[in-house]
Amino acid sequence: MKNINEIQQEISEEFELYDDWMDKYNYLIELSKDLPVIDTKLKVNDNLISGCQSRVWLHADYEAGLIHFTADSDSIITKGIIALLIRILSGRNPEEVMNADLFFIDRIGLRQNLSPTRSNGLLSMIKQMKLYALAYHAKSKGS
Amino acid sequence: MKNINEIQQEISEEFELYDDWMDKYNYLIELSKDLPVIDTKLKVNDNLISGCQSRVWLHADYEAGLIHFTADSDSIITKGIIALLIRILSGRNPEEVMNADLFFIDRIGLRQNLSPTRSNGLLSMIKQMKLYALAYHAKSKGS
Amino acid sequence: MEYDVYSVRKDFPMLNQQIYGRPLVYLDNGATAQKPLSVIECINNFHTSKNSTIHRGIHFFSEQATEEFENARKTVQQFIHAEKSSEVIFTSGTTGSINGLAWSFGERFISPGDEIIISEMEHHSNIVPWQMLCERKGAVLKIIPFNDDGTLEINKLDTLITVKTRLISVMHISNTLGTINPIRAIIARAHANDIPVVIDGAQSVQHTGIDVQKLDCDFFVFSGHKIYGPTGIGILYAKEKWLHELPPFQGGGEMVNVVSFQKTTYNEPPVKFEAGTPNYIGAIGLAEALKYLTKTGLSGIAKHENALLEYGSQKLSELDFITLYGQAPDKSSILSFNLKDVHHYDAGMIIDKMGIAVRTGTHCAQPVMQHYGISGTIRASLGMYNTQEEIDTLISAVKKVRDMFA
Amino acid sequence: MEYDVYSVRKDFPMLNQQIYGRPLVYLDNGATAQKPLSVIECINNFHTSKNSTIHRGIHFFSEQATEEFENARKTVQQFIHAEKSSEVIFTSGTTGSINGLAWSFGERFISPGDEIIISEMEHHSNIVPWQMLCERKGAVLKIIPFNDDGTLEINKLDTLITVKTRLISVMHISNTLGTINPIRAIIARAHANDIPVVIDGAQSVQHTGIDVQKLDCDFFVFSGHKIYGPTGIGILYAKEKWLHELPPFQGGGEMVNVVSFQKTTYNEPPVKFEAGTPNYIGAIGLAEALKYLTKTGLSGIAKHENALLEYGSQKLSELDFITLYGQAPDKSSILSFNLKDVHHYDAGMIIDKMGIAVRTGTHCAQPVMQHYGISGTIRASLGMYNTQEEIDTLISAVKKVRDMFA
Ligand SMILES: Cc1ncc(COP(=O)(O)O)c(C=O)c1O
Ligand SMILES: Cc1ncc(COP(=O)(O)O)c(C=O)c1O
Repeated sequence: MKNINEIQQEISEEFELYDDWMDKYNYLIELSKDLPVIDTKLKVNDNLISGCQSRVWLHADYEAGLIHFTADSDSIITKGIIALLIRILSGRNPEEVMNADLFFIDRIGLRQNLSPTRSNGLLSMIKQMKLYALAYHAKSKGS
Repeated sequence: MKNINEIQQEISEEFELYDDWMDKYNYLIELSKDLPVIDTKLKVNDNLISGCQSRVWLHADYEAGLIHFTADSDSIITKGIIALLIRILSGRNPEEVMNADLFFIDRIGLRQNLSPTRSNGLLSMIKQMKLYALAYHAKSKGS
Repeated sequence: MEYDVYSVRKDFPMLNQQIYGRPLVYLDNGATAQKPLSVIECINNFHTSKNSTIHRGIHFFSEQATEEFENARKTVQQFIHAEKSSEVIFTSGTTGSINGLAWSFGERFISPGDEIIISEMEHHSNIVPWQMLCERKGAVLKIIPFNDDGTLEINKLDTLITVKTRLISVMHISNTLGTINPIRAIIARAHANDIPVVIDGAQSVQHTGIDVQKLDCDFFVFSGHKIYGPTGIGILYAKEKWLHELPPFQGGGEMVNVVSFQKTTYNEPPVKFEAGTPNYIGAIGLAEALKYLTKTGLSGIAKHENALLEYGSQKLSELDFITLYGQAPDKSSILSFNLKDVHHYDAGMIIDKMGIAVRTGTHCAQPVMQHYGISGTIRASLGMYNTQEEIDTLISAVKKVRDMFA
Repeated sequence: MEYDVYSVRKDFPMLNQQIYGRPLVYLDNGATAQKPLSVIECINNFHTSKNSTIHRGIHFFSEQATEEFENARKTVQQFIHAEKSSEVIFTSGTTGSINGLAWSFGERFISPGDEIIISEMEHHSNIVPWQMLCERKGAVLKIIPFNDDGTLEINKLDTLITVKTRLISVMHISNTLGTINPIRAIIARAHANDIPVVIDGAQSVQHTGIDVQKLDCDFFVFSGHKIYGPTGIGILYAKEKWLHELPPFQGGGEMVNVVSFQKTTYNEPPVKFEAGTPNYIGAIGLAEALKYLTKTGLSGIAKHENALLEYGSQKLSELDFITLYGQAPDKSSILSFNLKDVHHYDAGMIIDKMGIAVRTGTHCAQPVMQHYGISGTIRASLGMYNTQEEIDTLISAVKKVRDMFA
């Protein structure tokens, strides 16, 4: 399995194929279809991430030292973005997630070209993922 | 005795002698010395006119159908202005005071060159004088 | 004279922008309006050659500024046809006006068990201040519901009004549905029961002539920035009788007469309600905006905007994948809609990339969204400078969205 | 680098005015400051090519404006050395900040019999809101007196503080006396008793570097327009822990999270405290002013102003017909005085005619006037662009007044 930075590199290259923004969005729409979707019974308020313009549910499972994320959103573009995050961060151990430097955001232009409002939502998502990692990290240390 | 408009005309001509503002102020200072000063026991809060930057006390007497104004202020320039008003309006019957059109203010440039804040004070003074006239008018009608 | 939108557009430098390589289509006027050059220059000019604080100063520039500020008040008075300029209070905006009023009215007139009526379609700024008041005073907030077409269920008003009703506060024009509410009827019915009425004119004063005396409303509020004026300035109009009854909502600055630690007395209205240094440059800029509107002609503007609204509604309704919210017979300047099976946010992202500024989401009117069971809409809100071509651009963008997400 | 006041003056177009045929001498900075060109142009530029409301919008200009607004918050944070930008709340001005805080703090923490301490030298904006609160809640306002030289009787503080003291609110620098109050000592003593402290920095933040973390004050407030920025904007800094404890002071706009008629929940701070459309252009203009000050160099400005103050005090004290109010050893930027036997208003009228802008009257600090048994003073308040020659002009004007009224 590639490491976090290798996957970010890979994603950056994929986006470089598109110079038109419409195409980047179309690609995000494509990606949204691959999102490992959250179990419907987990689409509850407790799993909602606040600070996003669309609703985003995020769930984490911890198994054999690795975190697995599933998620959903009512916005397709948001789903596409989450799909990227999950591709990068899911199936990693807590330390990796906690320490991940997510440079792909700047590389693919998400920060400037998806909105700061959206980025804020994005930051909320990342923050939530790292919080899960922190929690599982503490748990594994504790045990 | 000259009528209200004749006195206003006279005042306007006096002020025309001065083209320098300092001289106009000096003249107001001179005039302040002629102000028929209010009896000290009438310098009470009830006789204070609100809305002036300096304190202005105004008192009116009604005798033989004529209103006589006396006043004072802690500001000399204000006193000068009141002296002008009294010269115009004191010793008149209520109707004359009520109906007076005080064009001298514009003519001598009081409105532009004394301040609107000051003018506001000025307007408060005039309003108070007219209110006295109205009161005495009603009284004389009533009796 | 014919209303010439293309020459009007020349007065607004902001419209002359490119975005993502496309000409900006600004359809977010309900959120804030662009400023004509005369307003921009008035502010500029004030900053470079007139600036000084108002009131107590006796030096030249302070006096001049005071005079301009008080003239601005008169301009607002004339614009809304208030009887006296002292009925015009400068605030920080519609939200500031309503909060100040809610506080002040609440302190004086609201007791436990009293009732305040608002409508289901209000902007949060005309909901939350009353909720906060009701919570503080143990009063009850009652709601005039609306029909699915966006019209108020005005017949419910008679049963909502009780002997405990102390105030009714409703919006003139809805910022999400465009509905022009029957405020005259509401005011008449309220007054028949001796209940004062607040009109939230944030979305009306820029689209339709306002005569507060004819309306006979007790209070009327609006924002400068939505009527082509500056930010940080707004108006609270209050009928004179209220000005004496209501306590000030803020303390400080020139609003006092005598201050001592034993007893402080307040100045006369409107100054009583304008604590601290007012946004005098904002007030003067707002007056300049109102002059611009008057000069351009309110009726011409309204006619133009209504024609645009009709055109836009027509074009949108031809698209079978569109749901339009707000279909009241009396409507103004707002096109609120969704594409079937497309999240408004996804749509907004793409529409933006076509150079079009629309707003998406709840438009600070969550109860309206709850009414329709939706999480938001796409809202195109029209201003005096919008054109038919811009509506066409919006329509193609909407079609493009459909193609991408279908 | 040497501070060059003549080159600084070139940045302020307003100073380049004639009045009654004489060059303007602007000595009314305590009331409001003039704006540097960079601020004027920033506002102009925003109006012509960036204007859009902030928050929820997802279109290009709305996002850009949101980012500039949030960057403005960060600029303010850095300027006052706050720990977090969320501790910076945009308000309409100092008066708006104090009123909002008084309301909010009062709702949460003030009960009958509680005590609030202010000083005898406060501006009305730091008196009346607390009086209103005390009246509403049955609390008691207690006063730190000051000595005739303008210094606080700080030793009285220990007896004023009781177990019922809930808050102390004092000005950093007096707008009438120029006194720099020993706020560190006050804060230390207050905190030793677990009492929070509000600092009114309306007259300090433009003259001296502020580090709210070092000061350790709980709240710090100031106005944009007095620090070379726009009108209609001000700051309420609040230590983070208070932001969660205090209820919002206004409702509406983006300050909510969920609104329903049953229950409304509030957003996170600072947005929780910024109801309605904030004066975002004012905020951005204020940030530009702070950048200008930082670039010019706060310490150079302070040194220049202190030298001027010393020069002016010296010159005035040489005139035997002058009474100077405020002779504290620690003093800043204010020269408050009267001519023997001359009403300040008469003096002001003549000084104005010499092209000099000074303020006369009570300066919204009537208790200070009551202290000295006077009806007002003439106040020359210095700014970064004033010169020694301007002080000389003031001195000749004062002599002229003496000649006219002697
Ligand atoms: C010390 C002090 N506090 C408060 C204020 C009020 O500021 P603003 O009028 O900008 O709200 C002022 C300004 O006059 C002041 O000097
Ligand atoms: C109907 C209505 N009321 C109130 C407001 C609040 O106005 P502001 O944000 O300018 O205070 C708005 C604007 O969003 C509005 O549309």
